[in-house]
Amino acid sequence: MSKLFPKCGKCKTSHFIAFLKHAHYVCSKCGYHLRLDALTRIKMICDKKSFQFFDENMKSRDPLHFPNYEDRIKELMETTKLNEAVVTGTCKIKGLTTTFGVMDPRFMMASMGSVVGEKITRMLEYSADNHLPAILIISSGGARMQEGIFSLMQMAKTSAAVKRLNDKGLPLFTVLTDPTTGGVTASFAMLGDVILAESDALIGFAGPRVIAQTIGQNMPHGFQRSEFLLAHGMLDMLVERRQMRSVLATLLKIHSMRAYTGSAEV
Amino acid sequence: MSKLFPKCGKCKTSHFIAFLKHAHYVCSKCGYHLRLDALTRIKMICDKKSFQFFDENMKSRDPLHFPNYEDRIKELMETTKLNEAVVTGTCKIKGLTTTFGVMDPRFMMASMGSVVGEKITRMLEYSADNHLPAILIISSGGARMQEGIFSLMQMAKTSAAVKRLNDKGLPLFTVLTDPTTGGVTASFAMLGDVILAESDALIGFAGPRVIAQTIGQNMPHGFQRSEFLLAHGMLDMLVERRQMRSVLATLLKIHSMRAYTGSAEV
Amino acid sequence: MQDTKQEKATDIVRLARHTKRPTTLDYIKFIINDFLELHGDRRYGDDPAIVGGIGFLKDIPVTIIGHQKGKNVKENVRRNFGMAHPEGYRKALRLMEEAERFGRPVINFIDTPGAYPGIGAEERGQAEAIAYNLYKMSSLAVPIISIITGEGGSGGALALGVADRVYMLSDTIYSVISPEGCASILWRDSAKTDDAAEALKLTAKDLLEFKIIDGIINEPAGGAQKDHENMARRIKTTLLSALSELLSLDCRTLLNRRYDRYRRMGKFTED
Amino acid sequence: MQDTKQEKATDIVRLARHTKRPTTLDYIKFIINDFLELHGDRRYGDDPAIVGGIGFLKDIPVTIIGHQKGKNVKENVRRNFGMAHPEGYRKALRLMEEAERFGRPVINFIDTPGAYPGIGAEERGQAEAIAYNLYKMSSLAVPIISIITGEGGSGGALALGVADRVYMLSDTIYSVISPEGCASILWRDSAKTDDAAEALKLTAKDLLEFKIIDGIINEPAGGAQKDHENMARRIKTTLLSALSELLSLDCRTLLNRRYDRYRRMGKFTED
Repeated sequence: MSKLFPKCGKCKTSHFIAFLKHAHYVCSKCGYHLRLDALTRIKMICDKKSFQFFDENMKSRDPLHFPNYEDRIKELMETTKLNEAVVTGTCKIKGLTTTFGVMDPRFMMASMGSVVGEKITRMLEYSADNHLPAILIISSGGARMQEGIFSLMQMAKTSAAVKRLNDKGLPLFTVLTDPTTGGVTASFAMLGDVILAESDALIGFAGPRVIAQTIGQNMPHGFQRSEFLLAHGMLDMLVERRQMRSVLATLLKIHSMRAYTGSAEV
Repeated sequence: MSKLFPKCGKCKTSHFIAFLKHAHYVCSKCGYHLRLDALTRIKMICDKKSFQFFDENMKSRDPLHFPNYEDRIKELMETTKLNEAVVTGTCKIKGLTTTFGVMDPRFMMASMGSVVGEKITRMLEYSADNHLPAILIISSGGARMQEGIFSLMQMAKTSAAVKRLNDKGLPLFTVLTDPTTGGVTASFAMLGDVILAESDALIGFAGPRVIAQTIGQNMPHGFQRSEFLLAHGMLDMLVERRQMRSVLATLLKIHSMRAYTGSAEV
Repeated sequence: MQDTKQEKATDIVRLARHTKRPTTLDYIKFIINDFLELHGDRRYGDDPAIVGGIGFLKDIPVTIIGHQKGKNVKENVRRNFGMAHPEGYRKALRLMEEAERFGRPVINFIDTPGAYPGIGAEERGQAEAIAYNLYKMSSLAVPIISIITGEGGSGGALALGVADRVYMLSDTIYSVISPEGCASILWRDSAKTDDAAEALKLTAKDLLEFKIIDGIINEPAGGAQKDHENMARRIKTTLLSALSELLSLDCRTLLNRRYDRYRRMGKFTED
Repeated sequence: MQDTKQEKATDIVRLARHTKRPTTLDYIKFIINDFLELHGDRRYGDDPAIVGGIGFLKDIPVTIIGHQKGKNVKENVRRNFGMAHPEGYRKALRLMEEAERFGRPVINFIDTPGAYPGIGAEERGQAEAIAYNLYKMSSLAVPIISIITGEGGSGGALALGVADRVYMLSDTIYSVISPEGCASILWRDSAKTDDAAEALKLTAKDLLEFKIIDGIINEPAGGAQKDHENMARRIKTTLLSALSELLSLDCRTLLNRRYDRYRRMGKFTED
């Protein structure tokens, strides 16, 4: 991919990087929302210099000694300058403090292994302990099969952490971007109190190829895309990328106070 | 209807009353479960002489001065020897104590006015106060329009009473019989912790005629019948009439103790 | 309703159904700041016949939900004339449970001919959806205020109507069955619709007298459809005044009063 | 598993999928008295791929739920080979929430290739259904015990597998992906299925070593399929012993331990 003229991931049109950046990395030709690395997301959403990183040094341990896994991780650490597929921390958005996590699709399609699960869990626990809301910008190919059962268990671990956050009366907002699939969709992604999505993102449990193989027929038009999920009741809102910061700020603001405190529940 | 040779409500075959009684009023020809009056139900399910009546003297007051309503009620009180469309009380089933209510379809198709709502609410409150489970044998044409808005409000009143019962850790078991429709289905009938039904009973919210008028087409085969509702996830079990007493006794037995009491919730 | 003349029930039925009346989204536009519409029941679908979302009423974060009719035929087809399917009630309940979790009061606008009587609605448990809303709303641990802004049609209205305060606009109706349905079932004669409207006692005045509702919000001269903004302002005033009372109640008191509110409804004798 | 020889992962995969293994309903027949099967999610359907109900384990009232495979092709088609749709997971959760309300411990039998990957399943929220089960089960206020009785396939298995104790029968597997799927995705070569089975570390022995499960229930000679009743008896013994511990815990301890059970799973460094 040319760094100066990156291609749209859908229609393959090349765009001058400065224009693309101005357009929030949305293709002016086909409207496709280009996949973004974690730091770009942070820049687009968080208040300047407000981001404080958590657990930057946490790394995978290849618990199964899975063929080629260790090498692949090392390689990705070099190319992405990240240690794993999720960046977590705290930040402010229009002055409102929140914990904030972003998955980075360059890192093994941001599949969830032990590190992704642990970092997200710690972030949610930090929110619960410090009375903060939580935001997760999600993209993921699902579970990281190279970590086998440890990967699967991250689904239970992160879901339990969302429950504990909610039980303290605090919200999780999730933003689903292209692609959000597998074990990540089937855990924290679908557990947002409010679930936002970018348009035309692939969102689902099973991958389209697997489904096609199973049922032996083609998918209906728009199947597993954001608009389809919205129509089927799975999403709260589609949000344009350039509105994302502003919508998240409004969500934080609305959830920043409890109007009714008479409840003995919390 | 001949008292000695009553007709099946579906296939119209006449049966000798003694045989029919022996067959639990199930047509030997077509399997239809004949509609039963409240006292027959009590005899079929409750331990002999265990039934203690609640609120036998409660009567309607015609709050809207609705045309012909008062006369109709008087007439029905004479023919049915009941004061209203539901009989409530306590009883034992195989030795286990429960509150127990039965609707009587002879009384204005057991539609729910103020008395039906009040008697059922009192029965549920009695259960909650005395730590008893509750059973309701239901048949009903729905709301009693002659009582207008008072009829509608019985839905809210009874549903709230089920909630209070449940909040005390006590169950409601409902048995849906032919027909169970309208505002009764859309309140306590569908709120059973376990919902049983007799086979081939009409169960639904809107009446089939209303639906046919609205959509201008015929109903699919078996639409709104027990088997259809079971397949659509709305019922726990179909129970043969002659098994009903035994199944209810088992439900009471299983719910008669809390195996786990570590919960701070209750 | 003009107090100077005694309108007939059948006229009020007509006014309550006036196609130019403000809809839920109209009211939201006037009275809620920072509104975000939220969609879906997270189970099956997003029912356009019910809308809901969050925002600020003055400076109070609220969840606001309502039946949504269309402004024209096309939109009405999409909105199914405000007749919800089970997924509509389940969306409403989902939003109310979110409201409970975050201590937001709930405001419901009711304007529906009734729950949709169709095959899919029955298949997916129309009765269960309504019943479960009544059950859950009876103890939802935040204040709930419901306002009938047009037609309050039967169980489909009540499914948004279990509340701490229920108000009706002056030219609206709230009834266990439509006058047409009543005439057709009881007298098998649709010509008797006017009689049924009268007999059912379904006007705001009737229901206030019966103590089923807590107050009537008067419509501006000529009806709500003549001045949406003015009507919205009157609603906002009522909401703020009711909320200032309700928000000060502790939870047990709130829920006991809500229970008692419905507990006492019904007329019978015990001699 | 015979401890005397070291079986290959791929052999255990084959045994775990043996068509004559006892199913959930077989086990229930042997270990539960007064069993009543309960149906439906009360929202959309009754999924035959998951069964559930109530009854007595010895003298303890329990809720028992499990994937259900068929005994022959016809029944397997009806049961969808134990691959549940969202309504299956929602039925399971409904029954678990009932169990919580009435203080009944929950026993789950897991035997599924995975959640069904189909159009309807996606449309009705397969991901949401699984996620919501994980979320709710993590704090369900009664003891939960899960037993893998055959195939523990990915999220579709885990959706019944968040528990206070998790056991595997000796010839069963539990994995994030099937060996076939792994070989096909990773190496685009289904001939490498055996390698994938080995690499995934999916046997009971592996998982016990990883401390993902709490114990292995040995199968009778020749495997569970050889003697259903014997296998059922072994399971019953394990359940009774686990329950006698769990039932004595207060709720806070129970739930904190359950949280910690999953909290500590994962391997990473922080240098």
